[in-house]
Amino acid sequence: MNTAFHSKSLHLKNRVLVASGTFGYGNEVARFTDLSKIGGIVTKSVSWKPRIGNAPMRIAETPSGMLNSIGLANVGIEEFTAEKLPYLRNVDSQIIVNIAASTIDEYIQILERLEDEEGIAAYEINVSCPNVKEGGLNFGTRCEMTGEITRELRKRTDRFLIIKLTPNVTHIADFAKTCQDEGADSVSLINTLVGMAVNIKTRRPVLSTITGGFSGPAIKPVALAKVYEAAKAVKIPIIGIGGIMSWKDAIEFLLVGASAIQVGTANFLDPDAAAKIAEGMAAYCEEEGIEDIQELVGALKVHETQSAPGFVPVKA
Amino acid sequence: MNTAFHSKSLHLKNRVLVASGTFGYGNEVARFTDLSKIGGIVTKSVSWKPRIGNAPMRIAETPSGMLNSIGLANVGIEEFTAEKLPYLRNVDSQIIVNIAASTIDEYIQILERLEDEEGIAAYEINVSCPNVKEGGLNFGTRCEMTGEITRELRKRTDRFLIIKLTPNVTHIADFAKTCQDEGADSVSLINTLVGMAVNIKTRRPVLSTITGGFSGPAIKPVALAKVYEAAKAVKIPIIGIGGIMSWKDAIEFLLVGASAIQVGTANFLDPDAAAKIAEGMAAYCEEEGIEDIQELVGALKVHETQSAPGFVPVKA
Amino acid sequence: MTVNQWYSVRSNRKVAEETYALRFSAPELAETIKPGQFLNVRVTKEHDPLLRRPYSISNIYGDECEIVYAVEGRGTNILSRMDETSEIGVIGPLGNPFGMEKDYGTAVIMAGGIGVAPFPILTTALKEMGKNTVTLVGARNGTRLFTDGLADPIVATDDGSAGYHGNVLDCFKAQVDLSSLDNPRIFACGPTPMLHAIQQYALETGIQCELSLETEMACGMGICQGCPIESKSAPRKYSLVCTDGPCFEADDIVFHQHTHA
Amino acid sequence: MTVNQWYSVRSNRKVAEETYALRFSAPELAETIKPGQFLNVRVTKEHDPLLRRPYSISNIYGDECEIVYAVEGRGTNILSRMDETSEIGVIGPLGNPFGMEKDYGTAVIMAGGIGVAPFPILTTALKEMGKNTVTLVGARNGTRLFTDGLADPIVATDDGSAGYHGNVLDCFKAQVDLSSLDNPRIFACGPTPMLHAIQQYALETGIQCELSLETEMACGMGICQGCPIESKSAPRKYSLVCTDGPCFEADDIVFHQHTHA
Ligand SMILES: Cc1cc2nc3c(=O)[nH]c(=O)nc-3n(C[C@H](O)[C@H](O)[C@H](O)COP(=O)(O)OP(=O)(O)OC[C@H]3O[C@@H](n4cnc5c(N)ncnc54)[C@H](O)[C@@H]3O)c2cc1C
Ligand SMILES: Cc1cc2nc3c(=O)[nH]c(=O)nc-3n(C[C@H](O)[C@H](O)[C@H](O)COP(=O)(O)OP(=O)(O)OC[C@H]3O[C@@H](n4cnc5c(N)ncnc54)[C@H](O)[C@@H]3O)c2cc1C
Ligand SMILES: Cc1cc2nc3c(=O)[nH]c(=O)nc-3n(C[C@H](O)[C@H](O)[C@H](O)COP(=O)(O)O)c2cc1C
Ligand SMILES: Cc1cc2nc3c(=O)[nH]c(=O)nc-3n(C[C@H](O)[C@H](O)[C@H](O)COP(=O)(O)O)c2cc1C
Ligand code: FES
Ligand code: FES
Repeated sequence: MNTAFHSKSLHLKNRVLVASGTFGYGNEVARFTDLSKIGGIVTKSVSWKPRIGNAPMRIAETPSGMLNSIGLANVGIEEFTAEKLPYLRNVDSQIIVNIAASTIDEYIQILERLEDEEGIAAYEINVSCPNVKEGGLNFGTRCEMTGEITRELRKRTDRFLIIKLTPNVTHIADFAKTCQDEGADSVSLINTLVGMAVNIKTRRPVLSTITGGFSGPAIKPVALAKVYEAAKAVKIPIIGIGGIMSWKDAIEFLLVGASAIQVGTANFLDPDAAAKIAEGMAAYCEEEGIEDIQELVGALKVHETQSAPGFVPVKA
Repeated sequence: MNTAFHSKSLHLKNRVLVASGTFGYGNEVARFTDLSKIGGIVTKSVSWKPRIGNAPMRIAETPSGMLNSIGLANVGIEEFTAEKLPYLRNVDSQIIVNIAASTIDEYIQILERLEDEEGIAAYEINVSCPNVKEGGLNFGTRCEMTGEITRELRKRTDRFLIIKLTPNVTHIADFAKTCQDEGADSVSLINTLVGMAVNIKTRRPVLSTITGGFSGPAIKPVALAKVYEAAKAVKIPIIGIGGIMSWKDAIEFLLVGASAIQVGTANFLDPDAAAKIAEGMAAYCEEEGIEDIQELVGALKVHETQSAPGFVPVKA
Repeated sequence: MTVNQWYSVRSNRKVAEETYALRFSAPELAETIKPGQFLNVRVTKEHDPLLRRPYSISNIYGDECEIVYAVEGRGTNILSRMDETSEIGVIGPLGNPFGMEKDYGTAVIMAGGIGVAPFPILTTALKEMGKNTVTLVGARNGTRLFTDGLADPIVATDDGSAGYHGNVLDCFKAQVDLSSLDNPRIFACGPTPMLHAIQQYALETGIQCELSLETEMACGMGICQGCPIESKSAPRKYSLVCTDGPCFEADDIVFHQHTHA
Repeated sequence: MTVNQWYSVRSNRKVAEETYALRFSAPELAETIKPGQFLNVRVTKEHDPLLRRPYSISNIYGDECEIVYAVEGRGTNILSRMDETSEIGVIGPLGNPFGMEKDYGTAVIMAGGIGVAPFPILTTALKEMGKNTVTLVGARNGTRLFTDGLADPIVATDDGSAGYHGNVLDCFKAQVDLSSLDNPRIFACGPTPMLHAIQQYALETGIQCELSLETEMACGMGICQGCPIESKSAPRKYSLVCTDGPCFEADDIVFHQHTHA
């Protein structure tokens, strides 16, 4: 029984990755889990310079979910390559470096710097960042800008290039399509939704940044709908993310069209979650007599009586 | 202590309404709650012709939320005016009729028919409907179309006109602004998010329509962020909706800028929820020595150290 | 009287494999609820699992109401861990009772699996009315059988580990002499495929038949429109299981293969 | 040894107003966990409330670990309803222990409210090390006081209903002769405004001082970056309370008025 993922230069032993920003650089949780059981580790977004991140409070709990405003706190590219990458290279899993930047030039600069480094299996590009040149407008909410980032980075690397899409757009399929057209090898989705929490005692927003990134099981229905929408629009493999807590959730994402999945918030509840999910998926395939887990990808059966309204909210 | 809402022709005894499609036509739950304690009752969307609604399954439970694909099942305008409106007129609460249609002409037709009827305090226009002329594209995801509906309906009524916005757009503030510019008296938000659920045993979508409308406490963080974004963009009163389960949730919506709120999914768990929320809000005002609940509207304190990133997801 | 409140659990015993009987004290409910009606139950005060779960009223013991449930998913798992320190939120009575007052001679009760739940209270009511009853109970196997409160149940199991080897309907056909029954009326509850088969049998033989249906429900009181069932008497194709049912005349219902999931 | 698993609750007693002590049996944890370290606890297997809650290890009784908690919100409400049929999910030990090995003479323990939690186990450890201790415990009022496992606690209450009328620091200043203490080191835990005041006192007087901090935490193990505290020793402004703390030298921490909420 085969659970591996192969696409171009990317080879994962299974379909489970850990999501950027939810697993540190691997070393923090090595005592809680067997890293070699995870298909791939996506690193915390790395920026050119170190970033201290946002002021507290950075975390708010919501019904079945959480908000974060970490603010891309990270060690910066130099310390990342000098101190984090060496540890990660020795882990028996694939390393996917997630890149964040506030100008297209900065994306390019980081990627080119990483091209010199060994042991990187893929890049994941976080486009949910404010574009300083456009007055803070989020790169990822504008198709042209997402396309431009993809095009510029594609020119500069032969490594596996994943664009991580934000769900905070009207038609995510358009973004997935644009990434495919501009040469991305894959798209991953969803990044966090925009959410907010209020403390009625202090009458202040809970988070220092007012709004924050919404993740966890609460958002799974949105993530499934977005992955389904994107999967119908593109041929490149999709990596599904959003609220995955169990192997069952992971199988749901495969069925709607994801070729692999990422585990995010679940790591906070159980640092062994990703390993358990990979095991659970394998056990499920064994039980169901599935020889290659690829059979499940996009295998959702849509009944004759079921229409396919795509992105149109089904209100009529 | 005053909890009433007054804006132009709309006068509500308190800030709590029940959301369209979650309270039937009032009569179904009269044995469970005192309807006179609710500021206003928004009716199930009414269309020109009766609609049988979607095939089963229409409901799926998700973490702290639910999906529905009711499909605007309703009795149609004739039966509504003949059989539902008379009951509602005798209820000691304000009646807001929610209108759904698949062409602009149909919106107009329904509104004009309702103009002949007494006892309607306001219209709420559900724009989260597929536009048949545009091949099923959702009216509410296109600013021009939302604006056109508003303009056409505004011309034809002096009654209080509320446009109910869908959250499935990149910048909801643009939509709120457009509605204000075209003469809407208020915007209500949010309608349901697009969500999906999968049954891994049958490998089918749970809902007959594949995707459905996502509601309940899970979506509250998104709803708060959208109301906050819209409130910064417009001066007309905003009606906040999404995941409100308790009076505390209601106060949160007031603080971020809603002048009134609607209770939706909570009615399914407790048909007395709206009445309890109205009571709880009043008790809170008493305790806090708030003389007019209007003081709370938009009273969110944003600390000096807190930036206001608006619609930009705070990822940096 | 209609209730919408939290009750302390009085007892919660395992009565068969994966099957529990839970009681709570609610005089106002015990007095008014009728066989075939149901309660919509909240199993937590948190937001997950969010929705209430519907359970038939199974029996009344003085002031106490009993529901009988099979452990299926998250809600019933939580219920099964409850003890006297736990509370459940109850709305009811909901739905329409069985048509006990209809014109018939013998009541034929057909229960499949946890479909047995509504029949103890119906059995008591029928006895009080002086009706004859024939009762058939089916289960996957003997360890899952629960027959308390039923009158002389004829038992069938899918694996033959107890009683007749086969399903309830086949058991009925094999073991009951239809012609000996005086103007029978079937009262059936169980999995949808079983109800579908019983419906077809009733239509073929012309026996009166009433089915107690299950669907997903969000509200249980007619305000969400989430529980449609195709019905011939419905003005617009669908009836609502919660308020038009859950008990329907068999000839009114239209089953589709794909709704059996 | 590091644990990440579910444990049955052994006991859960109310020890003061809105205050409970909960024990579970975990030999592997009882052996290794040190005073000042904490556990990250899941109170439900459902998705709401979602996040774990951090609790200091309060005491060890043979194989059993005890946490002491105040009922604050949803998580601690659920905890307070637990009995022997309940389970809690535990990750630990997390964070760094108190600096018991530092160079000092007398340990001055200052606990405010539920900040008393980590001190019974610290008291035992200090006793084993042969250290002198002075212990001050503050609470809103007498009914909320919990002093089990502490050595000769001096008590202060905000309303004067028991012991000194005022806060812990004022009580210390009023009732303890600082000059009589041999090279003291303060170990403080409690609400942030109290820790802020103690920090200022320590900086003014030059007394060694260690603060056990609380912040919101999503993971408790350094992977979410959700628990920053401004710290002078941090290379980039913020330290993480979960992995760099929760115990910090007082002079390392920068408090801001607005982080007191
Ligand atoms: C009128 C009526 C009476 C019922 N009476 C009983 C009874 O007496 N005893 C009993 O054990 N069961 C009864 N059921 C079915 C019972 O409601 C479900 O088995 C139970 O809710 C499963 O919940 P769960 O959380 O364990 O499973 P989950 O699968 O986790 O449930 C998730 C959701 O699906 C719904 N659901 C799942 N299965 C069903 C189903 N078969 N029918 C309806 N909704 C479902 C739940 O309400 C919930 O919203 C009845 C159903 C109806 C409609
Ligand atoms: C290292 C550490 C040790 C602690 N030790 C103890 C202890 O021994 N006994 C005890 O009673 N409390 C302790 N706390 C505080 C305790 O974690 C919170 O009081 C508790 O989680 C409140 O949860 P709740 O669900 O009841 O409240 P809610 O307000 O519903 O909590 C919601 C969220 O806020 C977080 N939260 C709320 N208040 C705090 C707070 N003051 N500090 C940190 N997180 C908070 C929770 O973790 C949760 O994520 C400690 C906190 C930390 C950081
Ligand atoms: C605390 C936290 C920090 C995150 N940081 C990043 C990040 O640095 N870069 C990024 O691309 N995504 C980041 N994310 C988003 C996650 O990778 C993931 O897309 C999202 O959380 C949805 O998945 P989940 O519901 O499984 O958590 C972060 C999420 C959380 C909760
Ligand atoms: C079962 C169901 C049916 C609904 N039907 C309608 C409808 O007919 N018209 C409409 O404008 N909104 C409809 N809504 C959306 C609600 O009015 C509300 O905007 C949404 O549910 C979010 O609020 P909540 O989280 O409090 O439920 C429906 C929602 C649900 C759950
Ligand atoms: S369950 Fe809501 S209408 Fe029937
Ligand atoms: S709580 Fe996650 S890093 Fe500290």
